[in-house]
Amino acid sequence: MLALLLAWIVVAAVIKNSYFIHMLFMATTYALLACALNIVVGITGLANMSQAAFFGIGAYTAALLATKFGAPFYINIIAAAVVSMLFGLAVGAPTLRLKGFYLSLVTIGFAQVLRIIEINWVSLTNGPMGITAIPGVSIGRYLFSKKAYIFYGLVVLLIILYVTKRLMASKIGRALSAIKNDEVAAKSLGINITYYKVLAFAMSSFFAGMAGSIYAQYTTFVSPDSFVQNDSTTLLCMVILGGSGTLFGPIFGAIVLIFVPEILRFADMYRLIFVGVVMIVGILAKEGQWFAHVQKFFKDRLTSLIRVKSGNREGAV
Amino acid sequence: MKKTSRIIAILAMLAILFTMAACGSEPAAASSSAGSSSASSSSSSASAPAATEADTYKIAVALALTGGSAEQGNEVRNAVKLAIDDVNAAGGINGKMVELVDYDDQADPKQAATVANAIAADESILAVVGHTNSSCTLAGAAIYNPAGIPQITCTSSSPKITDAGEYTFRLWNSDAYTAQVHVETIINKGYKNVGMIYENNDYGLGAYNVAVEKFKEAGIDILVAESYLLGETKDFTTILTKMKSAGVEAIFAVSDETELPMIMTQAHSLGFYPFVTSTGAYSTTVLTLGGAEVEGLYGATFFDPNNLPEGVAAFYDRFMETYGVDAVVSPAVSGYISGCILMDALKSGATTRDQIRDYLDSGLTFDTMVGTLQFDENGDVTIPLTRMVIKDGAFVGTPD
Amino acid sequence: MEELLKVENICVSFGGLQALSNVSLSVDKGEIYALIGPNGAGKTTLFNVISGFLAPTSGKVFYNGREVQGLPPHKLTPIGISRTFQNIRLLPNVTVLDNVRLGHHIRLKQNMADALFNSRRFREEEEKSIEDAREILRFVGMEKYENEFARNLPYGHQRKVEIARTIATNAELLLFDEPCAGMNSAEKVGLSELILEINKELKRTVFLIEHDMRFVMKLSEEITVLNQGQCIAYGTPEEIQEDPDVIEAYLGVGRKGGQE
Amino acid sequence: MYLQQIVNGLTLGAIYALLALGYSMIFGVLYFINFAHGDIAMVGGYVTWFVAASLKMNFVLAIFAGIIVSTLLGVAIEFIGYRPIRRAPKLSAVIVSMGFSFVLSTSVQLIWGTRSLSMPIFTNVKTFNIGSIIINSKQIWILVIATVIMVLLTLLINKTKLGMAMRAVALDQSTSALMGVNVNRTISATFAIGSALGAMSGIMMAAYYGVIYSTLGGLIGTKGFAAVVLGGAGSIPGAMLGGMLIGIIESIAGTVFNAQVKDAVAFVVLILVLLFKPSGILGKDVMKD
Repeated sequence: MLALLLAWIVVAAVIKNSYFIHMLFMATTYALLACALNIVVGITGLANMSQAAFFGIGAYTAALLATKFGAPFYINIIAAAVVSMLFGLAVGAPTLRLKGFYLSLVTIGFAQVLRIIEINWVSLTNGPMGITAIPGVSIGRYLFSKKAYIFYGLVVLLIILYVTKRLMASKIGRALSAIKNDEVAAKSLGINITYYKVLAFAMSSFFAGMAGSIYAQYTTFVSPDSFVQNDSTTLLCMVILGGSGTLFGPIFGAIVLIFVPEILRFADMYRLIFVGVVMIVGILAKEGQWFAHVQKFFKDRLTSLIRVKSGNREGAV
Repeated sequence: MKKTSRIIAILAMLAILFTMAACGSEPAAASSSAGSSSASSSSSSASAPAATEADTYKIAVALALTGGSAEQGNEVRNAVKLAIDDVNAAGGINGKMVELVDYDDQADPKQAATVANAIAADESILAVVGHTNSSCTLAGAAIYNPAGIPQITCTSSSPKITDAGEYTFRLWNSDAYTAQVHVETIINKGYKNVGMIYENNDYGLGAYNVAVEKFKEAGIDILVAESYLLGETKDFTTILTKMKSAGVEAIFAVSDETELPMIMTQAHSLGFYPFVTSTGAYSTTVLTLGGAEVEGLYGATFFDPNNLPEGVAAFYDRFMETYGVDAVVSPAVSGYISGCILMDALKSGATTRDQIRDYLDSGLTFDTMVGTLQFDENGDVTIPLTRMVIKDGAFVGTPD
Repeated sequence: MEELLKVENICVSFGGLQALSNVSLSVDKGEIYALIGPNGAGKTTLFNVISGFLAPTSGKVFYNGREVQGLPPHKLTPIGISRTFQNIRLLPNVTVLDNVRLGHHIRLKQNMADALFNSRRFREEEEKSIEDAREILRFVGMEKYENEFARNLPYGHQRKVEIARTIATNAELLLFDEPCAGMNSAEKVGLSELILEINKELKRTVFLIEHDMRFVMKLSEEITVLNQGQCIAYGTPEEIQEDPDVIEAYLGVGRKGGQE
Repeated sequence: MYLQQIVNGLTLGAIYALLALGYSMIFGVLYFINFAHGDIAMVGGYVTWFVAASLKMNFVLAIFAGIIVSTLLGVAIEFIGYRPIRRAPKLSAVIVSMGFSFVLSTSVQLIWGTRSLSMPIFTNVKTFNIGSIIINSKQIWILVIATVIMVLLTLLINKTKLGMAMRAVALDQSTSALMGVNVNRTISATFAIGSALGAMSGIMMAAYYGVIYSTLGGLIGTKGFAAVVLGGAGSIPGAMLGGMLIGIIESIAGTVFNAQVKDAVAFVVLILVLLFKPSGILGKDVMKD
C-alpha cells in the first residue's frame, strides 16, 4: 500500500503532461472523497448518497470566501470543512435514527434540495452560471501550479487515512463498527448509537468539505452541474467496489472508477454502459455466488423434474 | 486467494501510474485517430511550431455529445465535420489533411475541465470548437487561455464568456440582442398583457433582464414571469394556468427546441391560445414535436427561411443528406461557420495555436452565409436576426 | 436484603395487543432471580423494558432506588444494567477479544484527541482494557479463542463470550435471556456453574429468563412466572414447582416446558 | 385557478401513482428501492414510440409491445442482478440497480439518440369546459386507464392466488417458502407486474407531454419514490395515494410559489415525511426491528 502512495507521489512529481496532471488530481480528489465517505458507509454502515453535495458545499464555501473576501487557502479549507460539517450535522442529527434505505432516500432528497438552492439563490451562488475566477492557492508569493494541488490533496488524503486508522483502533472506531455489525448489540453495551452515527456523518462531511475547497481553488470555477447525484453514486461505488470498511479500499475504487472510464473515452457512449456494467458485475462478483447462481440455474433446468423448493436460499451466505 | 488478488490489484494500480509517468510527455491518446505517432516533445511551449511536424492539422471539438445538451452538441460537431470534410475533399491544406478529434464533456464542467486538459496536453491540436453549455465553456476557457489554445464556442451565450480570455471566441449572439428582437415582436404586435417563461440559466436570466427593461420602456409590465430548469422541468401546466388566469395574451419564451413544443401543446390542452415568440422556435425539432400545435409560433433566425442566401441552401442540403436528418438548426450553422473560419485560418498559413488566435483577433471580416462577421475586441460577434413564423408546418420569413 | 431492581405495574401494548399487564417484581442485590413462562408470555418484552430497548406504556422501573423506565440503553448500561440476547448478538466479524472489549466502551475515558495523538492515557487505557478482557475470558474459560472471529466459534462458546461481554461492562445487574437455549446437557451444567461463579465470585446480581426447568430450579433463589403478559406466580423454586396455576399454564400450551 | 391546478395535478399524480406501485411492490418483497425502475418505465415508452412511429403500427399494439418489453426487462434484471445477491446487504442491491439504470438510459441514448421524439399516440386532443375547469381528452384517458389498472391490481392482490403469494412473501420469505409458496416465482411475478405498471406510466407520461426523451426515467423515477415514501413503503394503496398527493402538492406548490419550487417540492415532502412519519401515510412501522 505504501508502495502505491509512494508511486503516486513519484508519478505526481515526474509527470509534465497537463492532462495526466489533471487526471491524477481528480483521482486524488475522488480518493479523498471516497475515503471520507468510507467513514460513514464502510465503517459505520450508513448509506449516505449525498457525498457530492457535501463536496459541493465545501467548494461553494471556499469559492465564496476566496472571491468575496480574498481569504487565504488555509482559512478556505477549514471554513469549507466546518460549513460542510454543519450541514452534515443538520442532515444527520434528525435523520440518523432512520433505517438504512430511508436514510439513503433522505440524503438523496437533501442533495436535490441543495441543488435547487444552489441554482435559485442567485445572489449568493450566482445560480446556474456558477462562480468563476476563483483565485488559486498561494503561499506568500508562490502561486500553486496545477501539479501542486495533487500534493495538497495528497496531504489531506494522508490526514484522512491517519485519522481513520487511529480512530479505528480506538473506542470510537470499535463503537462505529459495532453499530455497523449489530445496532442492537451496540446499544446494549451502552453505545450511544445516535451520537456515534452523527459523529461519523460529521467527520465524513468535514473531509468532503476539505476536498471541495481544494477542488474549487484548483478549477477556479464551481457550478451546480459539478455536484450532481451521479457523482454521489459513483463515490458510493468507489467505496463499495474498493472494499468498504477497509482503510485503502476506497482509494482503489477511486482509481479504477476515475481512470478506467477515462481510458475508455475513445469508446464514446459505450463507456457509460461499461461503467454501469462494472457496477453490476463488480457487486455481483463481490457478493460472490453469481457463478454458482448461474450454474445452479442450468442444473435446475437439466434436472427440471426435481422441483426447486424455496430457492431463495441459494443466495445465502 | 484474497491476498493474491490484492497484490494483483496493487500491481495493476502501479502499472497505471507508471504508464502515466512514462507517457507523461506524450500527447493524450484520446482521439479517434488511428495512431498517435505524432508525439512531440513536452518541453515545447504552445507557441512552438510543434504541429508542423505532424502529417495532419488537428482540430478538436469539445462538446456535450452525450447527456443533457447532447442534441446541440452533436449538431455542432457534425457541422464542423462538414466544414473539414469540404477542405479534405479538396485535397487538404498545403497537402495536409485536417483531422477532427471528438471530446465529450457530457455537459458537466468537471468533464469539460478534463477534456480541456486532454486537449491542452495534445500539442498537435491547433484549435477547439466548444463547449456547448456556458458553464462548460467557462470551465474550458480557464484551461485553454493559460495553455494558449484558441477556442470558439458556437452555442454558449453567457455574458461572462466575453471576458473569458483572449483565446476564447464566440460565434453566437449575446443575450441582449436576441431578447431585444423578440420583445420588439410583441410590442410591434400591440400586445399589452405579457408573460414570460425562461430557462433558469445565464441565458434565460440575461434575456429576462433585457426584456423587463425593454417592456418597461414601452410601458408594459410583465404579468407573470417564471423560470424553469432546463432538462428537468417538463410540466408547464402550472405556469400556463397561472398565465391564463392572469389574462396573458402574449408570451416571450426563452426555451430550447425540446421544451418549446411542450409549452405550446400544454397551453392548448388547457384551452389557452396565447401569441408566442421564442428563442428556440427556429428548429425542425419544433415542427416534428409540435405538429399543428406550433402553428403561428414566432421566432427569430439568422436569415429569412424563404429567401436563403447563397451557400446556405447548399449547406442545408449537404448537412441533411450527410447525416440523414430532415432539418438544420442554428447551432449547426454557427458550427459550420466556425469550422470554415478555422479552415480559412489554416489556409492563410496560420498553423500554430498562436497564429490561429492572432488570425481570429486580427479584425478580419469573414464572409459567411449569415453575412459578414467580425470578432470584436472581446472575441464576440453579432449575427443579425430576422423574424419568422411557423405557417402550414414550415418556417416563413415575416417582416413584423 | 437490599433491593436492586424493582418493577412496578409495568404495562406494554403494541397497537391493540397487550403484551404485559401490571407486571411487578423485585430483584434483590446479589441474588439469582429467574423469570419463566411459556413462549409468548412477554418475558423478553419485560427484559426489553428493563434494559431500555422499549419504553413501557405505563408503570415504573426502579434501579437502586432511581426511576429509570424509558431511559435509553446507553444511559442504563453505565448505571449498571447489561444484558444478553435470546439469539446471540456478538459481532460476527470481530475477534472474541474485541467483542469482550466492546463491553469496556462506557468506562473508557479516552477521547478523540487521545486516539489521534496516541496519548499516554490512550495507550495505558488500551493496554488495561486488553488485560481486563483477557482476565474475563479466562474467567469464562474462553482465553484460548481470543483471536478467533466470533462467527467461527461453536454456539455454546459464543454464549459464553456474550456473557463475558456483559461482565466487562462492570454492570451490577446482568440480564441473561435464555442463556442455555440450544445447548446440550453437558454445556448446560458448565453454564450453570459459570453463572453461579459470576454471582458468588464477581458479586453480580443475575436476572435470567430460562425455559429449562432443571436449570432454573437449581440456580435461582426466586422465580416469577409470566403467562400471557401477567404474573401468575412468584416464589422459591419449591413453591413454584407445586403451584397449580403454573402447571396449568405450562400444560395448557403443550409441551413448552423446555425439555428438549 | 386552484381547481384547475388540482385537475392538472391529479393527472400527473395518476402517472406517478402507477410508477410508485411498481416501486412499492418491489420494495414490499425485496426491501430496497429499485433505482432502475424509472428507466424500465422509460424503455416501455421508447418501445411504444418505436412501434407506433417507426413501424407505423396501431397504437394499441404499440402500447402492448412497450409493456411486454418492459416486463421482460424487469424480470431479466431481477434474475441476473438481484436474485444472486438477495441475502447480501441491501446497499449492494441498490448499487446494482443504479448500474442497471446507467446501462438502460445510455443504451436508449445509443439506440434512439439524444433528441426528444414526438409520441404519436393520443394526439387528437379535445378540451371540455366544466364550469371554470378545462379538462382535455388526454387527461380523461389517463385518469380512466390509471383507475382501471389500479382497480384490477387491487383485485389481483386481494383475490387471486398469486396476490396471496405476493403478500405472503412480502410478510416473511422463509415462512412462506415453508408454506409451499414458490418464492422465486412470486418475486419474478412481482417484478413482471411492477415493470408492466412502470411501462404504462412511462407511456402515459410520454403521451401526456407528446414527447419522449432519454432523461424521462430519472425524472419520473425520483417523483415515484417520493410518492412511495409519502404513501408508505410496501403499501399498495399507499403508493396510489402517495402518487396522487405528490401530483397535487406539486401543482399547488407551483401555483403558490414558482415552477422550480414545484420541481423540488417532491423532495421536500420526502424529507419531511421521513423526519416526522417515516412509515408514510399507510405504511408499516419502519422503526421496528
